Amino acid sequence: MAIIVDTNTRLVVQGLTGSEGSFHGVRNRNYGTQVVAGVTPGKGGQDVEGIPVFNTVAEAVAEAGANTTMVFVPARFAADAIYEAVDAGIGTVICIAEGLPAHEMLRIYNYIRPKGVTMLGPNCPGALSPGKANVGIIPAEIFRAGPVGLVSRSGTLTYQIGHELTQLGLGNSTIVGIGGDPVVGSSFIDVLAKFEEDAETELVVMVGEIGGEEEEKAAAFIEAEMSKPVLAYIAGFTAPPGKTMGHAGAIISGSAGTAEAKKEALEANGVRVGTTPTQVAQLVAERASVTS
Amino acid sequence: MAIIVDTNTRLVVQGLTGSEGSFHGVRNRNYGTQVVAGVTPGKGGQDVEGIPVFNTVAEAVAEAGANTTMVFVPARFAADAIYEAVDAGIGTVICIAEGLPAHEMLRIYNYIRPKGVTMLGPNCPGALSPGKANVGIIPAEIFRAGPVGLVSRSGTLTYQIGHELTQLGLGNSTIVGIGGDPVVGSSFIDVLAKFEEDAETELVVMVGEIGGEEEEKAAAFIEAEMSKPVLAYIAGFTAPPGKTMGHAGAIISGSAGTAEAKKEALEANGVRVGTTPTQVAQLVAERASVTS
Amino acid sequence: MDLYEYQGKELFRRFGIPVSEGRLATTPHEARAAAVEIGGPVVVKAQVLTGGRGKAGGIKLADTPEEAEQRAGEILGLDIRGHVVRRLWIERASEIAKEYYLSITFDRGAKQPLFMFTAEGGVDIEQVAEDSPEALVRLYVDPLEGFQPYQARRLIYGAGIGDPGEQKQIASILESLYAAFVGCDAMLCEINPLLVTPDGEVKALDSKFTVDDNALYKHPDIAQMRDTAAAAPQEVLAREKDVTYVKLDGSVGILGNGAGLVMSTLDVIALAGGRPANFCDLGGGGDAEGVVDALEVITSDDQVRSIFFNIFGGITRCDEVARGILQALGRMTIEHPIVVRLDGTNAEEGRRILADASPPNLHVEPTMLDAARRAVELAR
Amino acid sequence: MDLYEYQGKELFRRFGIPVSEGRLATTPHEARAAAVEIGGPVVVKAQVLTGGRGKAGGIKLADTPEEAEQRAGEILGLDIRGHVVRRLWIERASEIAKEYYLSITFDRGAKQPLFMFTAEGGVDIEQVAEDSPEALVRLYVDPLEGFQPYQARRLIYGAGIGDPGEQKQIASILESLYAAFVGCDAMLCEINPLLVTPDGEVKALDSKFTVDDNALYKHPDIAQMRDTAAAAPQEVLAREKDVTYVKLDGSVGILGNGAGLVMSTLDVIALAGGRPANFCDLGGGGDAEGVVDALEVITSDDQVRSIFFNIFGGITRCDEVARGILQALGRMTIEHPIVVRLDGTNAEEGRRILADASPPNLHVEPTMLDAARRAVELAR
Repeated sequence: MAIIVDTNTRLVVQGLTGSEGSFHGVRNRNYGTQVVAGVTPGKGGQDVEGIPVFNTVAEAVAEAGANTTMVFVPARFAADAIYEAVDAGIGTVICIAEGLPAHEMLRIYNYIRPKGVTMLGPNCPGALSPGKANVGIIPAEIFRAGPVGLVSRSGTLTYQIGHELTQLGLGNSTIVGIGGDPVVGSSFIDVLAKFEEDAETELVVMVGEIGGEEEEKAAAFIEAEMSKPVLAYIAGFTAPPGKTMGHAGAIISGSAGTAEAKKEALEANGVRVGTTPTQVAQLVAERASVTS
Repeated sequence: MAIIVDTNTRLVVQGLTGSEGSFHGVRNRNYGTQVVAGVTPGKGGQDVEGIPVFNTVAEAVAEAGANTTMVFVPARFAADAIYEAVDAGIGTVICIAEGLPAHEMLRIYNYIRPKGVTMLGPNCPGALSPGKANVGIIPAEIFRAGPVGLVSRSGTLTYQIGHELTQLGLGNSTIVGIGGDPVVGSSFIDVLAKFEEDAETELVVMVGEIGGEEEEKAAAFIEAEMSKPVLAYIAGFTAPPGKTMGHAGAIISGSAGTAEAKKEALEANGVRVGTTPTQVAQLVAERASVTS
Repeated sequence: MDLYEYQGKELFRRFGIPVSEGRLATTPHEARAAAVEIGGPVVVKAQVLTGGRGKAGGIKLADTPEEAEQRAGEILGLDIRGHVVRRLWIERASEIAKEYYLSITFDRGAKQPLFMFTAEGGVDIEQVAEDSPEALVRLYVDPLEGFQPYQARRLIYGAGIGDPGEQKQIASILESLYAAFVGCDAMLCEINPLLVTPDGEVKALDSKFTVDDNALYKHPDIAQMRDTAAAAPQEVLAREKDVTYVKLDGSVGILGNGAGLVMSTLDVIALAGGRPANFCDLGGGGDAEGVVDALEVITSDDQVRSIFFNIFGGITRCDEVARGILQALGRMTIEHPIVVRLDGTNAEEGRRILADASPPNLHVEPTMLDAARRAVELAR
Repeated sequence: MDLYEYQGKELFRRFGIPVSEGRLATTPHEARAAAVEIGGPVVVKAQVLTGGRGKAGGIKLADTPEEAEQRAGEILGLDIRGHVVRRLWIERASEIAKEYYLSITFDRGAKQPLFMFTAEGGVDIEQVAEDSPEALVRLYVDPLEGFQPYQARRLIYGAGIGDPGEQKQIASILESLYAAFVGCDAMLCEINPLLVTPDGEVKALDSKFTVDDNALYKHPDIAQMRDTAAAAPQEVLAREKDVTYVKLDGSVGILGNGAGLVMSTLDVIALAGGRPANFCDLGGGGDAEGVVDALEVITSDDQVRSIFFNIFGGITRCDEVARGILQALGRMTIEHPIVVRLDGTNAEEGRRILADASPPNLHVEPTMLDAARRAVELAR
């Protein structure tokens, strides 16, 4: 199974003809992902190393059977690209582009959510199901297949932890980067729920960081809804406290949003938290050996 | 059972303190409908013949358990009233108010549809389930309980047909007016589907009129999806052809929208069409005696 | 409310859609002056709220101001499908390289705005829709999402527009058209043809623009564009009195409550062998004022021989209508026989009130069919 | 991007939210002139991008222009939580009958804008939220539905505002505040206090206004409100160079790619017994230009003793970063020892490139922990 991307993924790359889009699009294809189309307005009819390019996502869906999109267009065109994909019937949106205006993303989120669309990003590294499909910029060569689900707000930190797991002989079902922008398409809880239902995932590592209250909410969700073990890493124990204006932020979350507060919330709900990437990998190794 | 309104209906009347709102609200209550609240901003704490009035629908839901609203406010405040009701968790909206700007209603429709809200109107007479509940302005005294579902775009024409049915000794499960404004919350198909699933309804009378293509679509739906017999009446055989500007309207529907065209579409799908209210009542009587 | 071409183009212009320069004229002299101001060849276009004016001789080219004056004289006063030409739009003549068709309207079934666009304009567009539906690109806009740039691309690539200059102009026109559609509470904005000039300029050569009557209160500037003189005198009176009225050609005046019931009443009158003189809907009102207003409108039509009052009470209460009828008859002199049928809310009381008063020319009938027959009889 | 009180109030004013008349002043003399222009008693308010200025002596009443000048002299140059006061807002003094609290912000969890409103303003609002949550009304707005009048009623009745005059003014302020929030791409608009004067006038006595940096390209007028002089010099340099940089107090300069990895690097440095000198994220870039820019920013901090390059390649390719480091070292003189750790995309090639060149002060370590220990060692 794996989650979000797998052998059934038929990917269209929005912005395939750009330098980053073509580099990663071809790299994803070479990994084994079915990259069936690219979309660049005005370049319909061309191809990128054999991947056909269309003017619109609707054509990519109709003619190439795309069901997933990777958005690689500049931030100020990304909202339009996402609406285009979703309105063309794409069910999974992976937005690598970063820095979308938050109000635009807010509207997108509220628009796509009732339609049942799965979205990662903006500002995410994508999703990799080792041996099945890689959609995004995750360096697949450092990961191997296995029973550990990995979900993270951070890109490079995810690679770091995946790398440590691999060195301990552990593999992943799917590595999911949910993205670092203020408003993203999926929360930790959304992805944890998918891992809970995924037969190939035996335990899950959640990689959080300071700010917001997603980790605290996830802690409660894990306690209430997850049967599979979850381990966590939180970055930012020594980060400077973010300056915030006004009182509204603090009132909303009712949480300090510090790494310490997140660690406490997770541990209070039975989730062990590692203090370095290396340590969390060791915790996973211990747990995995117990589980299997 | 019946559909849309029944003994589980707990009605809030938005605009209860207005002259029409209070007249019909009290009339609905006197019929036996559970009219649990009224809402008029600034009049919270008052009551109308014992029905408590709140400032907001949220209060009417929280304090009086309202689950259905009847909107009796002037057209230019109706959209706001509907958003208020839906956002407060009301699941059934019956909008008696007429003449909402079509763009406002279009936004409302697209907003409430994914939430699963049932809406009748704008510009509708409401819904009456004889012996159970009456929400709206339908004169209940001319209807009696029975197995005939009745759905109509027109108010007074519905009463006329219900009246004729009653005189032939036939009764209704529910009488539903979907409303006459250009954009309404429920189509014939939406209501037909509810009647199909309603155990108390044995056959259905659909009352259409010239314009649009709802009757033609309903004809196809009846043929494909309905196991219960449906009879129809169409008003407007001698009405002057509506003048239309441009070509867009005609292209969309691919239908002339005339009473004749609707009659043909219905009969082509096995639905008998009466030429006067009296005749359609007689057709129902024949059919009902066969059915029962 | 339908707008004249020139009014629609004025709204187009406000929202940034290119149109040709033009002037309004109501006399040949004004047409000449307009042509002088514009300079060069102009087109003299009849302003009527109906289609087919080209075939009816309502659009003519004029190379000189003198010619414009002469053409204006020919076109003013023309009867085009029952509409008498009283306004002309004098517009700078355009050279035509290509003609496209573009519209946005309500799809009442889908409950979303629908764009339709095709490069095969300039011909009978309904025929295009029927013969080569793939050439007519249809695109829905979710009103909550609003117009997004990709929608322009879907339409443009879908219609096979390949020229980058045209693509850019049309993308901008599409965005502006959606803004106009929403911003004016329009039910229809149609550009037929959307013109491409030989040097690649794209503009609206015609406009069909219909605004939602229910939203006119938000747009006083558009509301005052209404040409009250263009309607039948009874309809003008009806609008003044706020009565829903459409003139027909028969002799039985019809007054009912609710559009559906009134339409059904027309049908029943026809089945009874009569011909309705009008469609008149009292709506929710039924007080004396409303009845007087409606009767004034109906009886202003000389063809009316009898009047049929068909009321089924819901929100309208029959006792009120009965009182309204009696008060109306007290306040105005009606020679016509009036047949009344009352049912529904407070019907019994209404019938009793009428029976108690029983004015000489008033006939109360128990059913709609009986009443229709009686009204037809009395109109003979 | 955070705005000063006076800038936020300027935006409030544009959207129709009432604020008091005021003038900006940067010297005591300007403060005096402002007070003369305004007339009557004024309040002299320190403009700083932090809270707590009242307790810190940054807000003072002045009855006369002379007094305003004197107060301005006292406040200018004050250090309020690390922010030096260089701007003053001289505002007409208001009489205060009641103080409310009103804000709209992003609820990142719920993914909807959230209004918060309470009549219990003027005190510590976080305390109100904790002690009497029912007094703080929270209301989400669906961004597709947009602001509806009923939402104002929910907030107003919810907060127990009973006076019709206040209700009307606050309803209008709520609608304007939502328009400002959306129209300026704000992340936060806070009015604390929302003032009611003794004669019932409602207005914003303060403003906290934060605009989404990612949307500033749509708002050039707001973008130019940025006070570049207010930040630390390294941060100003970083902004010029488009480098994400936050100054800290340690001695190990940190350069990494990705905010999460950089944060983790700070933690690991701390665990290794060192203290990070900064947070610096290369982001997706790793070319020579980006590396040079980042190194310039980092080394402009005199406290830095060693530099830790922690790169995990994804979209960033390690060979490019390696080349960037070498080019950067060729183009600038760096005395500090540099510890490099490369992993991920093209890491082997990157390490090979560095090994081939092996500049004297460059230390390549295999793991993040090893590299952290080495960098801490070298900073001693």
